Amino acid sequence: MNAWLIAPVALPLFAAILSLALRTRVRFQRIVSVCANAAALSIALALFNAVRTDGVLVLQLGSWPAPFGITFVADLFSAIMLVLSGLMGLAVAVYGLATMDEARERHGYHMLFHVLMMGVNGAFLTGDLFNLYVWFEVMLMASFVLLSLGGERAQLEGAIKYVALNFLSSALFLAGVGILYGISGTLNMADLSQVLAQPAHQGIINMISMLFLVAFGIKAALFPLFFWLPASYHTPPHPVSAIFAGLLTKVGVYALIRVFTLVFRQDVAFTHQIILILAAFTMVTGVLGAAAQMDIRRILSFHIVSQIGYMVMGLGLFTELALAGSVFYIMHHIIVKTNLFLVAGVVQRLAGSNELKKIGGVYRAAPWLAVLFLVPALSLAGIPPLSGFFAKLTLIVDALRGGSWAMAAVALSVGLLTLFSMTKIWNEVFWKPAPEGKPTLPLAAIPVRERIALLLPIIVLATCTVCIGLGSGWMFDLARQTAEQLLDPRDYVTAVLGVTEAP
Amino acid sequence: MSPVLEWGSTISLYMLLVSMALAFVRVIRGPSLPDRIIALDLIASVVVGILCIHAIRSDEYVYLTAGIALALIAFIGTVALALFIRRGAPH
Amino acid sequence: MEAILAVVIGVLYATGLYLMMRRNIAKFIIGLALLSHGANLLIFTAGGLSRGKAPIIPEGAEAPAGLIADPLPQALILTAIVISFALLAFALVLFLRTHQEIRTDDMERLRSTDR
Amino acid sequence: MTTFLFNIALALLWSVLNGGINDANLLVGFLVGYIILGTMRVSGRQTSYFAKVSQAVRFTLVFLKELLVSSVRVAYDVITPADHARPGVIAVPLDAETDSEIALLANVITLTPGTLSLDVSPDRKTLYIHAMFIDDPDALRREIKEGLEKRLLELMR
Amino acid sequence: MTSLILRTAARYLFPIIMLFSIYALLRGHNEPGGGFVGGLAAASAYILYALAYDVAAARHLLRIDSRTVIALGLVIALGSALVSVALGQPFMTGTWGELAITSTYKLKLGTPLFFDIGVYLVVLGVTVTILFALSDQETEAG
Amino acid sequence: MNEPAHSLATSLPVLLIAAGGGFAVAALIPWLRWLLGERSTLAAALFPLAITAWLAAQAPAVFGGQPVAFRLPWISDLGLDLALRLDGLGLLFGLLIAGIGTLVVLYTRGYLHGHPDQHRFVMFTLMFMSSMLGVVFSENVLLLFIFWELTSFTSYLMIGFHHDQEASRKAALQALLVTGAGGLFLLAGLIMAGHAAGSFDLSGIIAGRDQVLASPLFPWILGLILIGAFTKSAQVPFHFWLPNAMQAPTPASAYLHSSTMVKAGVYLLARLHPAFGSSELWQLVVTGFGAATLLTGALMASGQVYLKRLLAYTTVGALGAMVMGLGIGTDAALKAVAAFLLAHAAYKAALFLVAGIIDHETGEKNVTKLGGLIQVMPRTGTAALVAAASMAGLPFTFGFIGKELFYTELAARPLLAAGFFIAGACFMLVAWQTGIRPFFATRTETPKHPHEAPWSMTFGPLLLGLVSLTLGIVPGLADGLAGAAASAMRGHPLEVHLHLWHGLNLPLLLSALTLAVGAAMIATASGWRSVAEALAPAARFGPDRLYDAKLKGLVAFAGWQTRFLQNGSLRRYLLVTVITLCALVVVSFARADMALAFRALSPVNLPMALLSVLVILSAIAATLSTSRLGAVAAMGVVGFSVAVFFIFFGAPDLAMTQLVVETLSVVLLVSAFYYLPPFAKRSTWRGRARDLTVSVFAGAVVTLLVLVASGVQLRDPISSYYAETSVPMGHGRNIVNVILVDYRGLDTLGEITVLAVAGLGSLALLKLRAKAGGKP
Amino acid sequence: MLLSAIGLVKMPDLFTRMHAATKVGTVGVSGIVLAVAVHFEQMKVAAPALLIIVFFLATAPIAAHMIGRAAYEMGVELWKGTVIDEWKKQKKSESPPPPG
Ligand code: NA
Ligand code: NA
Repeated sequence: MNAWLIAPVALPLFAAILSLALRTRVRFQRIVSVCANAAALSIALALFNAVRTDGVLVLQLGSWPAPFGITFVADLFSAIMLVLSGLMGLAVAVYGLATMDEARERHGYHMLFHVLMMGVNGAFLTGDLFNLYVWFEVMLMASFVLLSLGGERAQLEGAIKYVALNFLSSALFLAGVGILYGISGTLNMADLSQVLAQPAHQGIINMISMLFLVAFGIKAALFPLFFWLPASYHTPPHPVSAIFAGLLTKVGVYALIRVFTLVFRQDVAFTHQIILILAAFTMVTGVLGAAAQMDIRRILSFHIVSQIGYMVMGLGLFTELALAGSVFYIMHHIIVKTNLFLVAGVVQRLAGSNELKKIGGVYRAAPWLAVLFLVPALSLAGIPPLSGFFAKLTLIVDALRGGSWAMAAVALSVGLLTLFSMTKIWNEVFWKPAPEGKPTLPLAAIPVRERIALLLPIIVLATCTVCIGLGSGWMFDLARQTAEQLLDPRDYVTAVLGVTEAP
Repeated sequence: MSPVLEWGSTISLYMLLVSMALAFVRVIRGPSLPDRIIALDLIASVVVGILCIHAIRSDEYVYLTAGIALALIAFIGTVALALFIRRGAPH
Repeated sequence: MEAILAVVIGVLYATGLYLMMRRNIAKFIIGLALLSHGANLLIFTAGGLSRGKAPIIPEGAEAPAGLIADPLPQALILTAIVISFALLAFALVLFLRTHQEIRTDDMERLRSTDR
Repeated sequence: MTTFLFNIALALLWSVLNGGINDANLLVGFLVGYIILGTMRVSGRQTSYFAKVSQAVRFTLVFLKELLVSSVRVAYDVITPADHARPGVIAVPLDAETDSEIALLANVITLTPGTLSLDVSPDRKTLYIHAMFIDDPDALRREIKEGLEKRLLELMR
Repeated sequence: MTSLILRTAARYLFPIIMLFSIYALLRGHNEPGGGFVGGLAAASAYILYALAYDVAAARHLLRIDSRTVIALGLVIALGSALVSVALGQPFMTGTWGELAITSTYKLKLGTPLFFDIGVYLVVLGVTVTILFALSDQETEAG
Repeated sequence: MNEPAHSLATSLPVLLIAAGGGFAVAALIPWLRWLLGERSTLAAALFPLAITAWLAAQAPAVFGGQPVAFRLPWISDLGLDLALRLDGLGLLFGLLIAGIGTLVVLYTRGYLHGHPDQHRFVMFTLMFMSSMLGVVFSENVLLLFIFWELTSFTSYLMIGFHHDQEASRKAALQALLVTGAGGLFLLAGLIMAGHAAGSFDLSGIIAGRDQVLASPLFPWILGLILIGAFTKSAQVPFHFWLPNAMQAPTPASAYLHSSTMVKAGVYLLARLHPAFGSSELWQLVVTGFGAATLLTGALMASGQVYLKRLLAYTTVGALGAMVMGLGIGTDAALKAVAAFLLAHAAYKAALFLVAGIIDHETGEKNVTKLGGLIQVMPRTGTAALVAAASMAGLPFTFGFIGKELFYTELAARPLLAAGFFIAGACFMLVAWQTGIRPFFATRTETPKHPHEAPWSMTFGPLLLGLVSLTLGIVPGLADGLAGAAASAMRGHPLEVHLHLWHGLNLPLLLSALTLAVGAAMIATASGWRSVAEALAPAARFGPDRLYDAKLKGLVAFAGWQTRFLQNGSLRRYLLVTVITLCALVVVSFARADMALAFRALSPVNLPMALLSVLVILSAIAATLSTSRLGAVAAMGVVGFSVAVFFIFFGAPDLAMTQLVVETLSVVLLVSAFYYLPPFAKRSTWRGRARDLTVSVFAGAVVTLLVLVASGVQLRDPISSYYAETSVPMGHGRNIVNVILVDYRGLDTLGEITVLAVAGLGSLALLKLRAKAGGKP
Repeated sequence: MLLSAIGLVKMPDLFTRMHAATKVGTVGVSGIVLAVAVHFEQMKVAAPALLIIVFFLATAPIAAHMIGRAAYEMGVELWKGTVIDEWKKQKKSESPPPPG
């Protein structure tokens, strides 16, 4: 199974090349898109299964022994992220069949999508810091183009902010990698974990860790570094929004968690305290931002920010339970947030807009869509027994157990405000009658094949949300095991380096 | 390395650097755009010179390849700039 | 030497950032380029400045004869240079398109998506 | 034929770059050059090439002499405080006909310090030159036509 | 109308620069150079041509769509990385062999070399694509 | 009581079905409707009926002190288990919930006859019922919370059923937010209590009550839990949402706001009484809030004229009474609570249903405009009469028994007794207004011509009336139920013996006095109303307005915050980002308290120093340049100079690449800048100064980082490996290139992908517009 | 090389500056490169070194020509000491130059 570790990267690349070579044949590209994403999901599941049974998987690329070459590593965390990215990729690829316009498809939408998935998967798998930078760039470049492709005014304005701030993030990341190599002489994260474990020079390591915190914080949209996200996520076509919302910031969170559990873990009292504070502000500012918005996707975008706060909160608390909460939260949120954006796309299709003031009556016109909205929306707000509740519960239980009263209070009240936002969408879009003269179409108005492509992913993701909720025992155990691996990286380090030096 | 070569190369190096600085002055002062372009072009030449001097001083010929690349390609930038100023901007 | 280069890097970052904060699209691009230079130089400096030879093994030899410059930061910078070139190119096109579409090169007027 | 010669020249260039003129380098160089030129499809005329070698050498020497002499003159003007320059733009009627001839001549003129080719007239009959030391425009014109252009054309034709 | 001098020079310089680019590409494994610089140099050659003539001419000179060049480069790079997978080794493991051109001259060929060729093509294709596209703007605007 | 209850194997799934099955049945209803049309509602009623029957069947075992229990591990690490348990309290509530649920579903058949969304309302009802049953059957507090939240949400759907009306949507949202907010407090409180007690099982918390009570956090725990319970049970000052929620269809009001959901808070307090009831804090706070609510609800009710609002405020009052009883917490008080609970559920649900019928048939909600309906709707009138009598506490109704029990306890507490007395009088007034006046006053004209409602609608009130009457006459029938419930509240077995006649004593006297005062109030009803109307403006300062103001304030604050942070200015974003970075790095630096320790640094090299000056100057020149081309040229100088650095420090590959890239960048910039306008000075002097300060500071921070890092080398770099293996294993002498295509070839693969995307993206960006046509 | 740079700064107008920069620059670089060729004394090194010269000779005049032409057309002022301008005469007699 180890050799397959490259597949989540190589396969999308191959699909991208194929789409590029056949750029004029849109139908063919669509088939490639769905097939490649389906295959990626299967591979991810197989890898996940292998990790669960055999432990950490390692692939030394080019046969160079770590830390000299680049190592691909799949521990539980990586494997979970891979499965999620595979699932989102497939869902959005299918959804895109019905919504993407042919002009964009001819100009490389599918290819960019594959490259995006490649970057995301690469970031999840790599065990090398500079390689991580490269995958970030792959992902970012693809997202830059996906974001601006089509060249509508809003897209361009959003893209400029997105590009500018993410560029800054990359520059900081790069600087961090450079300096870290300078003091440690290595780029392999497992190796770094060992080199930095020595107690000397903690101050410098802390300073460097702040570079990474800010760099990844920008990508993850932490407070006060999130500006690019609400400025841009609502501008591209819905499938693009959806995959961004689901995966991109989570790669930032993944990187934060990876680096701050594996590499920078010596001065937790300082570094993770800062992370915790930022997490609290992230939750609050994000959710307040959402409260001020009157467009579905803008509301959802701010909620991404706010939810990121929860994911990072677990890292900040830095206990096994809290990390399990983070992992659980990520699993839950990727699915839910993608799904909400997908639903927003259908709303756009039926009601003609995503602006709350301009639309309404969707409940009357498309009751099933209403149900499909409620599942992820309530999950996002943490209503039990959907997935979001258990994610929040885990974090809150840990915060209260550890005496982090303020964090618990923030986490709880932000949940309420999230509910407020979701009910705002529900009230305005679904319950409120359609405005005069702008009737909302029923689902039946969409041609059958497109309807299937639109609804199937939404239904599947909603089902996942419910299943995660009801099967939260199993999911929690998984998250717990993942957290255990993260908190005690010995397995990881041994798998990568072969032997472990005494710390 | 012989002392003559040592001194010679050192002096050349400083001369090149001074040339670069002077060319830089032209880049900054202009006054016209072509002035800046010429100066930039000259800087490229100076860099080739520096490459060569460094090749001598470090006794490594590998730097010459970079010199060839620059000698062949740098003028394209100049040409582009020249075409640009000739065309004049649409604004 | 490191100290001097550290200052150079600092200046490149400072000027790059300052330019990126201007309201002018074109200045932003220049800032981007300066910042990239700064980052590259930073890796180079942090990786250790050596007065050794270029990391190229003489013909016929199995290993370098003496001290060589650390090749790894060089490879990293090479990658970074190309990536920032790609980014510069794309950013340029993006800004150009924005300017064509919105008819302004004033960054402060590109606010509609936040409101 | 020119293409073929150019191809050989490229093969030589390749060998030189690769650190030695030997059979393998030449072969590979020729192949590489062939491919490049093949994609370019440079059109050319029949010319005898090898006969020109001696002319080429002569021309190069003349050119180098010109180069050095006028370099010194410019340099002198540069280092001395007073300006000796008497610059101006003159038009030189062209005997050169083909693109290559005109271009090469123009470049050679530019390389010769003190003169700088500005442009070729649209009818390709006149070359405008900026010169630094114009004591007598006609003399300069003659100098260019008799010295550089004549030799160059001999070489090229 | 651009300069006749430039056009002529471009015609002669183009193959020279291309030759240099291939040299840089192929010797890159042992001397300074490699796919990046080679590809950039090659792109420079096309850009020179485009500056001297126009984009259409340069595009014609390239013969195939620059996007196809990119695709080709990516295929070669990915393919060379996959060779080792087919041989049961990890992705990207270098696989080397010797090709005797003449009795004295053996060409050492390895997948990293082909990988570099892929890099070359991508760099060439991309640079050319961007600059051609920008120049097309001009034609449209003008 | 606290020992693990033995399970009845056959009964296990039924609890689960009761608690979760509503959702499954709800999911079937659309199909049922497709099969049966409106009759699907009747079919749906079978579900609550079956549960009621099953619960009734369990009664003997439960009364016998043998609770039914069920447990499945869920997330044991979090303390969450699927632990359900049926004891006396659960049984009492369960019977109310499922029994009244059955009636409500039946009622819906008539009430929403012909309504296109009737089946949805039934779905919501069943979902709500299951959630509510889950609350009262949960043994695990986290599980209880899950169901608690579900009741909030399902009730949201029911309140907002008439979603076309803005008032409905608003009321639904208000109910959801208030109870949802309370839920959050509750969750925090429950978790803290669980942590303190070492168990998240109710029995575990009760067992570990000493730890909880001794915990320094106990006031917090109690406060949090009480807020949760009070919001749900509409206690002062959270009572305001309940009358507003009367926007709901009447069956919903009857179900949620009289008999079940609002009692969840009471239930929770009852449940936790064995754990916390002994604390003085509990007694003080719970009794106090209960009494305040009782009075507030009763007084405010007396000023109302609309049927459902009248009932809503009395519900508030009744809930207050029960909470007050739980606060007092004596055996007698708990018995009173148990009896009153049952009584109230029966009469209030009946009155709500009657109110729905009146509204439905006459189209009139204002009681002062109703009269004489007994002639056209005798069945409804009968039911109303009995229910009103029970509410007024007239003898021979169960309401009388409940009130008597309260007076028995309160006799020793004059202050509370006075409050209860006033409330009782008010209740009488309301009973008159809602249950008697519309039927027996002079006949009036109404918007619709009234008819007797169908049996599906009158069945419920009649049955409930019958229950009130039967238990009022033969109260002993409720002994078992009330006893079991009171035992659960007390924490150990209590015997309850209900009698109609306790003898001539103080409670009876008080009851009689209440009746007299109540009668007086009825006689002067209009006067009371005007007093209430005069006081109405005071409501502006009430919690309802506070809620509105808070919500508005929140949205306004959110808007302000967002406009401030997300103001659209990229410059602002960059500034904030950079400042954040600087602050974090500087804080780390200051904290570490380290000296700049330089490693064996390379010596200063004069040419390089000169070059450095050049780079600095050209970077500054690029910044200051007023022309586009000047800036490009200066940037080019920077690029070339950086290349020279690369040359001098042994990086020919880098130098070469940098030089070529720089050249191409210049071409690129020039081609693009052609289309951009010349530089214009836009920023103010102050703006520039601010940016400059921040930039310089950031530059200084980077410098600091480089300096600090230069002094540290934790281990020899890995690159010596490359020098050793490059030729033998990498087959290349240029180590940098071997790294790029072999050791770290994957980086390069990613990188060319980036390039490819940049190229293709640029093309697409430029071309896609060209196709779109549109603007030039 | 230095001379050319001084020239660049000192010369009175653009065109005269160009003479200084391009020609003397080329010669200067050529000298240095020759030095390299001599220093290494091997064909392997000398040949590329000489190529640098060749390429310089091939490209520098083109660059100079392009700038000169552009500068002239955009109307950069000639130095007051300029003695003759035949192109201008010619141009005046003809139609204005075609754009681009
Ligand atoms: Na997200
Ligand atoms: Na994202």
